[in-house]
Amino acid sequence: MAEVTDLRSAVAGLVRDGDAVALEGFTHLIPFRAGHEILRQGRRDLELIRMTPDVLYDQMVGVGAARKLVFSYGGNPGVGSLHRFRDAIEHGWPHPIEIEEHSHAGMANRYLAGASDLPFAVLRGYRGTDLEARTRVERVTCPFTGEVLAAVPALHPDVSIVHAQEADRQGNVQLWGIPGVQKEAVLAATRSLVTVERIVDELVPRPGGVVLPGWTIDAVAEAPGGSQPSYAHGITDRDNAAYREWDRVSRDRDTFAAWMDEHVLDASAPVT
Amino acid sequence: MAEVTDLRSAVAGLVRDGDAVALEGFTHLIPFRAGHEILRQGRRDLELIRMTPDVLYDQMVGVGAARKLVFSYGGNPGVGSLHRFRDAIEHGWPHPIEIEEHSHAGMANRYLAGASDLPFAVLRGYRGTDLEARTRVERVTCPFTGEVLAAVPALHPDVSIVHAQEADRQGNVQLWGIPGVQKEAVLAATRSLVTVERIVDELVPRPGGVVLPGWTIDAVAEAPGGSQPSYAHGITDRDNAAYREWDRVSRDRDTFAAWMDEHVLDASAPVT
Amino acid sequence: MSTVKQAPATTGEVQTIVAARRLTSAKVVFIGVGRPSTAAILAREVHNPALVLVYESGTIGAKPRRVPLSIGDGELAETADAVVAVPEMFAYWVQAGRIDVAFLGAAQVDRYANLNSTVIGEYDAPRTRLPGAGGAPEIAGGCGEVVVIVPHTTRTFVERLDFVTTVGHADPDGVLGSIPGEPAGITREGLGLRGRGPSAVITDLGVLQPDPVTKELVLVELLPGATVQQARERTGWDLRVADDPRRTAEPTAEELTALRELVGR
Amino acid sequence: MSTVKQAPATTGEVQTIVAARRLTSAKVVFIGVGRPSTAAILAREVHNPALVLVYESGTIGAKPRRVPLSIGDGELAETADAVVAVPEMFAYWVQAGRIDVAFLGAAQVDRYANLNSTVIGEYDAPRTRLPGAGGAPEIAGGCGEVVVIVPHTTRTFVERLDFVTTVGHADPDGVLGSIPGEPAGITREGLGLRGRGPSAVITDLGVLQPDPVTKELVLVELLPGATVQQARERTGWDLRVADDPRRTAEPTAEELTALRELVGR
Repeated sequence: MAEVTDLRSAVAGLVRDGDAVALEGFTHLIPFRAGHEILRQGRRDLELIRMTPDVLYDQMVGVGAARKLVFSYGGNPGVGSLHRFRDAIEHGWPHPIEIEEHSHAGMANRYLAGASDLPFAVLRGYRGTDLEARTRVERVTCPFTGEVLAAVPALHPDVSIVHAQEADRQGNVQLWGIPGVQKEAVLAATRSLVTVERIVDELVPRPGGVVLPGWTIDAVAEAPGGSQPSYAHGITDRDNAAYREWDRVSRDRDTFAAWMDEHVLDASAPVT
Repeated sequence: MAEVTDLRSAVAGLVRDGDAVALEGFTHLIPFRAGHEILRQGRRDLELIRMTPDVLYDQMVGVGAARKLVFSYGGNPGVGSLHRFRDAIEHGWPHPIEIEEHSHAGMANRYLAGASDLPFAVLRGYRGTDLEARTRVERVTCPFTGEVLAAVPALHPDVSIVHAQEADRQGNVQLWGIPGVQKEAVLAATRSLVTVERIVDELVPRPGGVVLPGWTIDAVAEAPGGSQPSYAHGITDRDNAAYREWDRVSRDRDTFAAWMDEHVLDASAPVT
Repeated sequence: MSTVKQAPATTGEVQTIVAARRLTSAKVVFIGVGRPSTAAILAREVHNPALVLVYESGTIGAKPRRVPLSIGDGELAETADAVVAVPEMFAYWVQAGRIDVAFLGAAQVDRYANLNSTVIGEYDAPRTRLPGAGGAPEIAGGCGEVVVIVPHTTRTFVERLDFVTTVGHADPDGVLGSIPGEPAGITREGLGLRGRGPSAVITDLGVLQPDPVTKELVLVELLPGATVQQARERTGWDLRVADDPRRTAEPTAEELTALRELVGR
Repeated sequence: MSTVKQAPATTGEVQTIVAARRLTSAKVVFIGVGRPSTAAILAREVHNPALVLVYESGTIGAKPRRVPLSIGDGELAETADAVVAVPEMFAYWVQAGRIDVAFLGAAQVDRYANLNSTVIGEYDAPRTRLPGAGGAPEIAGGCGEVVVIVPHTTRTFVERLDFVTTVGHADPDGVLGSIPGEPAGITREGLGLRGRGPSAVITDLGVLQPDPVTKELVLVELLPGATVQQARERTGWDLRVADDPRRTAEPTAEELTALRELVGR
């Protein structure tokens, strides 16, 4: 059963230097607050896994917390480049970073295989692309039709962290709106943390509600606004201005570093 | 976009002699009324696909409509044997029937592969059982770990038929409660029919609601009580007495035939 | 609790109560209909209120107040923490090893707790066609442990299964020769199965558990009134018996009352 | 509709309007952010109210009133007929071929409408690291047809892609030699891809379509004011041009008003 605790304790207990960490949320419910707590606790050498690195991983890569990035789309959605991500790959700043990239379909299937405890998943993809030689994909032959398909290896993060709208006091979690791959990320992981907008006495089933029983999660921590500048459907709105502003902040290394110090790393600062 | 029509026209337009037909519903929302309409229209030589044949397929097999049965559990849940199913397999009555059986996990994966338009699906199963030599399953080797797993071929019924609580006038369908494999069965099929308890002006999203957009379905037909003696969550109750009574009706060939004539095949009779 | 003197427990009631006791410290149990379902609901009411009941219909954390006739009764969905589709149930929950204990029945059991629920007689010319595999093979291959609940008769406890539907402990000593397509002496680990496999077979005479080393079933416990002699007579192989089989504790008044109330609802 | 005289359409507006017109008879369109999203929403408002918009965030049948900044904006989920998880989106909807038309962008396009959105320069020492594949490879391999929307520049229209992210019509004549690990002359069918592949590339100068036989892109339509000469100059290979390229119909007042209202919301 999930321990309902505070964010600092949860991160301290679950995330270690060198871990493969997945913070998921497909444009929606991105666990910014938990990611910032990982940075404040000084975690380093992380393998950061996420379909869409987004502004959060731009921040984590930019401060040098990542050894490796596993992803399928590294852009600032609707805005343009992730400048810290680019700087790390193009110029090795603040240090060189290993990358392993997939297509979205590949990553989604990797999480699915992980959640199913299968060693691999099958999809029709990759063939004919330069990705095939650059990433972890193999070909398998259908034993019934002879069709050649792609196989991708299961993802098993050491820790998966997602954000949701609600949990009850037993740590049962409900999220709704765009569900992304959060359920799969949690079920595929060795350890898991869910931050939530609020703790409630009882989860009332919602349309589109995805429930993660508390016994599938290690820790639940209350973090109101914890997915800002992303959003929590029905509770907070996406802060599109912050996504646009990030383009300016992140273009310059010094501006970035100062922003991170002020808004994220200074433990006394209010968390964005 | 689905045509919203009456059950007789829908079945006449979609189900042909010799078809592979899946009527799905995992204890819940079993499309009895549509199955009975298939029998009234005299369809024969069908390949009947269903994880849990249940009373409905006992009736369809018993009147001789099936050439073949593809299934994973042929029992009267909580009651005992399916006597018509047994009589067909044990004694070839009313005529010999071909069977192809799987485990539940195998059948669920076969529907999943069908809905995904993959030729096969992978699971950990079958190995060491006598099923492996008796059904369509092959072994595949994980290209990453070397683990040997089972592969099952995709299911692509000619027609899938399911029952749901509601559709709107555009043929968008919503069901809730135990979802079974209905969505996969519809998406895996070449043609599809959904019978519904009621047609509504607008679908209001429900907790646990599974929506099939109208453009994924060929026909929608109103059939109130259409899953009785199974049930439609929130609308009708499971008629447990009818399941128990079926044990008596179905034990004897003549009693069965008379019951079917009176309750199902006589077009003027009220449909059970 | 009733103060009226209770009628003594029937053998079936004791079997259910013994099964329920095995769930005292389990977290998540996977159940089918019939006695296993009754036992799990009873365990949740009497021994282990936090017990998570999972039915293969996709209801996770169901809290039934009555014994459902089918595994898909509406009350299971209404009271569940989560309800999932069947493909997800078998992939994310069973195969992924999230279930501690599964209760299974069978028509035949052999000395290594392999199970037949497919056919009596020849597959192509069956004497009795049974319902078939259902979820059993993958449940037994994915859950932490399996508890088999069957009547103790020579029809059930057979030397050689007519059909291997579900692998228990396979054929570790090669004495059965009945695991198809595999070398003699194959273990469940050798077949790639997960979990510990059958940890107990609960009958109306007693409880059998696999020898920790040889995996052969051993009679370790006798229900009230049952004898070793009866168990031997109703077993189709030379049954191993523990040196001093435990005697099952009599059902308590609380257990019996709760069971009778449950069944009567 | 406004009776005030409208400012003339910008080139970008015309490009969006041309893209929207391609959806006049489509049933289901798959879209990313930016111009493709604007074009699809415009098509639904002006040409094809029954058009089903599918975003890779899992929203099926979204009915946005504004142009979303991200493909996961809340309005998409609120107005959708169904919202599904990402694994299901790619398996049951994209891979299964339920989408008629997909709109895609790219950083580089070659003469067979293969696309690069991964890297400019060497993969291991990139001049410009681009976002990467996202959903594009499987979208292009699973949807009925693909419409590519890109600016017409020599940076975009290149002889040889720096990286093949997404296969369009592959290398059917073997002139590119750039489909990795495959024999020269490989077709998209030969690679096991489904759907017809790219049916059009819409630029700020015109529309290119694959030759029905050779699959090489041919300039078949010019936007208002654009010339064949401009298109040749801004294409990094010897561009094929139809004998008599069509002239794009000027945006109607209705189209332009609707587009400006949409973008202004």
